[in-house]
Amino acid sequence: MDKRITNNIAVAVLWVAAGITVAVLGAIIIYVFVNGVRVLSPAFIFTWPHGVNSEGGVWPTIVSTLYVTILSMLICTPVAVLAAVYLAEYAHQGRIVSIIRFAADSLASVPSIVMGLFGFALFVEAMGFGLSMLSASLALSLLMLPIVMRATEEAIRSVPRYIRWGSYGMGATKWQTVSKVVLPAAAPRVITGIVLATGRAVGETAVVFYTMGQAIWLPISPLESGRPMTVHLYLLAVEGINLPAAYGTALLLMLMILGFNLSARWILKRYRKV
Amino acid sequence: MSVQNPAASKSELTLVSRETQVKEWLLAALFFSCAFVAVLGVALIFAFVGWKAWPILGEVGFGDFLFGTVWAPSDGSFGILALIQGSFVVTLGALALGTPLAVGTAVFLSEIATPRIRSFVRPAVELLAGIPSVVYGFFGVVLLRPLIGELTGSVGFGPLTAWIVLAIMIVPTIAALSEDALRSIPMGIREASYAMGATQWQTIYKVVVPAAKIGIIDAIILGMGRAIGETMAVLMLVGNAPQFFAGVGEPVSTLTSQIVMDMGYSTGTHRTALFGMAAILFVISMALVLMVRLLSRLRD
Amino acid sequence: MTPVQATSFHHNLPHSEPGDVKISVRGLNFWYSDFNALTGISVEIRKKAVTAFIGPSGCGKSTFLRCMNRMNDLIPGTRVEGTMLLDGADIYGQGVDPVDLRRRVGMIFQQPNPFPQSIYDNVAYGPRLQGVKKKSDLDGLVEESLKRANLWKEVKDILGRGGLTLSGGQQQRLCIARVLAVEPEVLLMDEPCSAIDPTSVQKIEDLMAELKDTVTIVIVTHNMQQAARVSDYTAFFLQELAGEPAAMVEFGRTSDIFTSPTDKRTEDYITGRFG
Amino acid sequence: MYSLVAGFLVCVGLLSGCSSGHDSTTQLIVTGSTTILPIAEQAAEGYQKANPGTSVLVSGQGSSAGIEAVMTGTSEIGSSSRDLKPEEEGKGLVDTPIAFDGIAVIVNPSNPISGLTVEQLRAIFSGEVSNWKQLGGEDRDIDLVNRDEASGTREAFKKIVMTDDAKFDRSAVVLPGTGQVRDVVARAPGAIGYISVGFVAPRFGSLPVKALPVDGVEPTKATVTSKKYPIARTLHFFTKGEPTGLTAKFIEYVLSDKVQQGVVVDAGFVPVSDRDGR
Repeated sequence: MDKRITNNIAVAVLWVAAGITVAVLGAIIIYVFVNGVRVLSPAFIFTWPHGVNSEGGVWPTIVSTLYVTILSMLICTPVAVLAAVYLAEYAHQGRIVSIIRFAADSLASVPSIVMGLFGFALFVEAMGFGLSMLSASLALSLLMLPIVMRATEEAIRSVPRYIRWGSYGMGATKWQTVSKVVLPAAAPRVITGIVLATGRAVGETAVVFYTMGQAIWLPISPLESGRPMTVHLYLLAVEGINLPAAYGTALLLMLMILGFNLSARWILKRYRKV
Repeated sequence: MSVQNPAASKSELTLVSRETQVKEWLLAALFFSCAFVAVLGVALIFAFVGWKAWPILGEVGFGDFLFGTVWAPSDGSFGILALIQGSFVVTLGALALGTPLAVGTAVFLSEIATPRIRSFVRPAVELLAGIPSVVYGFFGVVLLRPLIGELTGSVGFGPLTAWIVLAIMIVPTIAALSEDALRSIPMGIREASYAMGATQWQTIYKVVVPAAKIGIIDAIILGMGRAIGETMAVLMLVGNAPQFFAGVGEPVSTLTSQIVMDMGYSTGTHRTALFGMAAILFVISMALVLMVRLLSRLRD
Repeated sequence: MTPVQATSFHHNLPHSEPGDVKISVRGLNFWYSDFNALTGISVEIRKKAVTAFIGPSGCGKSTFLRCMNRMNDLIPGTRVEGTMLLDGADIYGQGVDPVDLRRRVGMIFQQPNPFPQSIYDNVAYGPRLQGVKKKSDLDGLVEESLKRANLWKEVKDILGRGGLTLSGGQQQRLCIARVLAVEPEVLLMDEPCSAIDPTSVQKIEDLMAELKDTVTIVIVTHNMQQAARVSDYTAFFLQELAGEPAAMVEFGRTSDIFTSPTDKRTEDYITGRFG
Repeated sequence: MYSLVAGFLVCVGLLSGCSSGHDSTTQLIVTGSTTILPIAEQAAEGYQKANPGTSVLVSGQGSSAGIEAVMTGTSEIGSSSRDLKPEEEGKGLVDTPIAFDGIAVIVNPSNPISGLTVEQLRAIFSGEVSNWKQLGGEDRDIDLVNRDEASGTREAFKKIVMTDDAKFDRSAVVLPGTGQVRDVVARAPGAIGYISVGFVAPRFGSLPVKALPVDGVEPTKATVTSKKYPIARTLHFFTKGEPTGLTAKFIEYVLSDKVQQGVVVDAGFVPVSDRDGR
């Protein structure tokens, strides 16, 4: 066959592959959006579910999701950022560093059901935190740790060497240089990493299923149980008795994650302009 | 000058103070312990899941557990071979469906798309990688499952439905990572190929893709990790019958979905067995990470 | 294989008085891991003067400069032999705090490197590290340092703006102001003009002439005209073969080096035969 | 506001080292059956509204989990849609029946079959019969839809129908929710499943299903109440010992006419008062 014809066919196939990907994924979004937007209203967002079919709103599930997400972010961020500082600035390449990296990679790929059972065995049962925001946050922060760690390490490494020299060259200690120059300079990308990891925590189901429980409840103390949006959606979907609410919850979840993604992009873009 | 530099007038050099040494050492130790949390985390998962799963070796026995064909906890039968098979059937099918699409999309994005198209498609793909799996599962349950049920004249649960939904789920992951690998290939390699009269397609499949091969394989392995560990979407679609694969429309069960199905009421040996399944999943995911590491060593 | 000969001091270099010497180097060798980058360097840096290091690229002059405030400590695997005295005290002596040393021996780099912070915060960085907290003290230090760096007039109304919004030449002067704020005794400048436009180069050269009354300046430059214009003393570095250590070929008064070099290789370089 | 203070107190209490649990005078935990979940959640909502300052936390993890929770003391009330198993008896659990429920056998409306016997059901669900033709219907494979083992509905169905050591066919689809069983059967022409009588009504899904008479008896409120319908069960609240304090008050509330005739009836169950007061 003429090589030009082969080329045209192959390129066309690649167009089709990309087209299918975008179309299928677009279809899912549009399907959820069209079905979900009908039930989306302030009343749906801000009222409690009631009745045998979970009629009404999803307010406590939104609160539970935000609660557990913010708590896990607070637990995870300091540890992950300092760990990245160690890897990027303090560590000498060697066996220990490669063990840490392997552990971080492994942690990033632990199936969420395994993390759920682990959280159940350690935080809920052994440590006695019970099905609670705290147990769920601890398990989720382990899941977020490698993501934030990697984003922070890359951010730190992308700060030009000569900016560090500027600080060292006038008599700053390592920690002064890292804390006053390097981390502020890396901050936008670090924050982006945190926001993306947080988005992942919002969408997590299996982990929170076994660590937070599913009581419809507005959590106040970290030792209270609650029902996150993902678990609510799962229960609505398998019970199959109030599909409109399920669509609404799915749409809200997607909007939330879209929000996290867009704000991450916005932070990066804004920073690039400066 | 209103403020004098304390060191400015001294001719002797200042020695490192004990305080500074201790402070720097403590800081380094703090950072190291933070980094070590990752290792601790993995070790704890290993220890706790392993500790909860350990008795299965005594109560059921390694062989009967791993190679037993019947999963019927209420009858005291704890063989998970069918579940392992189910996990692999579901994962490999999803990979077979999703990989060509994902790699095609990645090649399109890095080699063919104009910057304008790319600037729109790439963020979309990344966004889709973040959609919660329970949403995909929900989508599968309400739309795809009835559709496939109608087409096959059956109930619509089974590997086929799970394959399609899982493939959709892993495409963004594989596509984004593969594109990164393709784009890291220097422009000069492509130009050299064009300069020798190669067409775009020849350049792609003879030069660019082989050069990015290991990166693409990494992406596929990570996609596989995601598929085999996927829980909620699979649970909602496979039908959860702990039997061996009997056809694309016949229900099967997987390690992940069976854990969720049984966890709520399991006690004793049954719960131990569920933790044993989690341990196996953990080992599989570690093995995949190890594979990626070995591959990257191969590349260097 | 001709190993570079040991440094030849210029015949008419005046005998130095101990009080005149700020930094004195004897028989310095430098290694990057196994690679011997510098060998047998001996030189005396005079107080309140500008000393220029010239030589082709890769000849180790920047490496040597970075030895003078132990910046090379930051690169793992580097090693120094020989003595380097600051006011008679061994910079590489046991237990010497390199951080404090760098306060006294400041450094300016080839690439202007303002921190991604405001102009004010850039200049106030050093004093803040040393514990100056009072706003009025900091204001005074910032103003004085910017004035010494001839930048005050240009930026006095935009102190809150990001340091990176300035032009390249202004950025370099901002970095100089930043270093001056900690009142270093010695200012090391590593090709400070190579990344900026010619009009800005003029300003920085003028600045050096003003600063040398209060600060000892050592400058690495590629540009021989610049060395001739700004410096009082000049040292010529050369690495004759790749893989061999570099050495200092000749050191003397700038006027002597440029008019009557004693070493053939210096003459070749100055007359443009290589490099 | 009260809950805020209560939450703060709980928090302080726990931080000061008292991690033994919650304050049982203001907080009550109900764990267990997903079948009872709608009743329990609704009742909790009403009770909290009527008694500000108290909280009733409800979660549905299956009847077995509920019974385990009340035995270990992590919950005050364990809700269960099955009776106690022999090994669970004699551990001090006190049973309060709160409603009755019939389990309807449902098929697709297009299925011409007009009724089944318990023996036929046993044959179908154990896989001995695999085509509707064998039961007098049209020539079509039977698609079995089963519930998960955590389900009290399955447990009750098993106890009543799968007697004589009959085992569920292991190739059946296993679904974790009532609604899904209903939806699947409503769409697949050859499917058969079982759900609570209360969920058969069309308002629980967009598509209709057909509930079959079993042994010639239609599953209705009347036949469940009169025990004529064979596949019926009792829904229970289990407590460790006689209920006291908040637990007793909540159970009393659940047994009140307001809940029995309101929530219980709305959820499609049969109030206990109907049978008692007959």
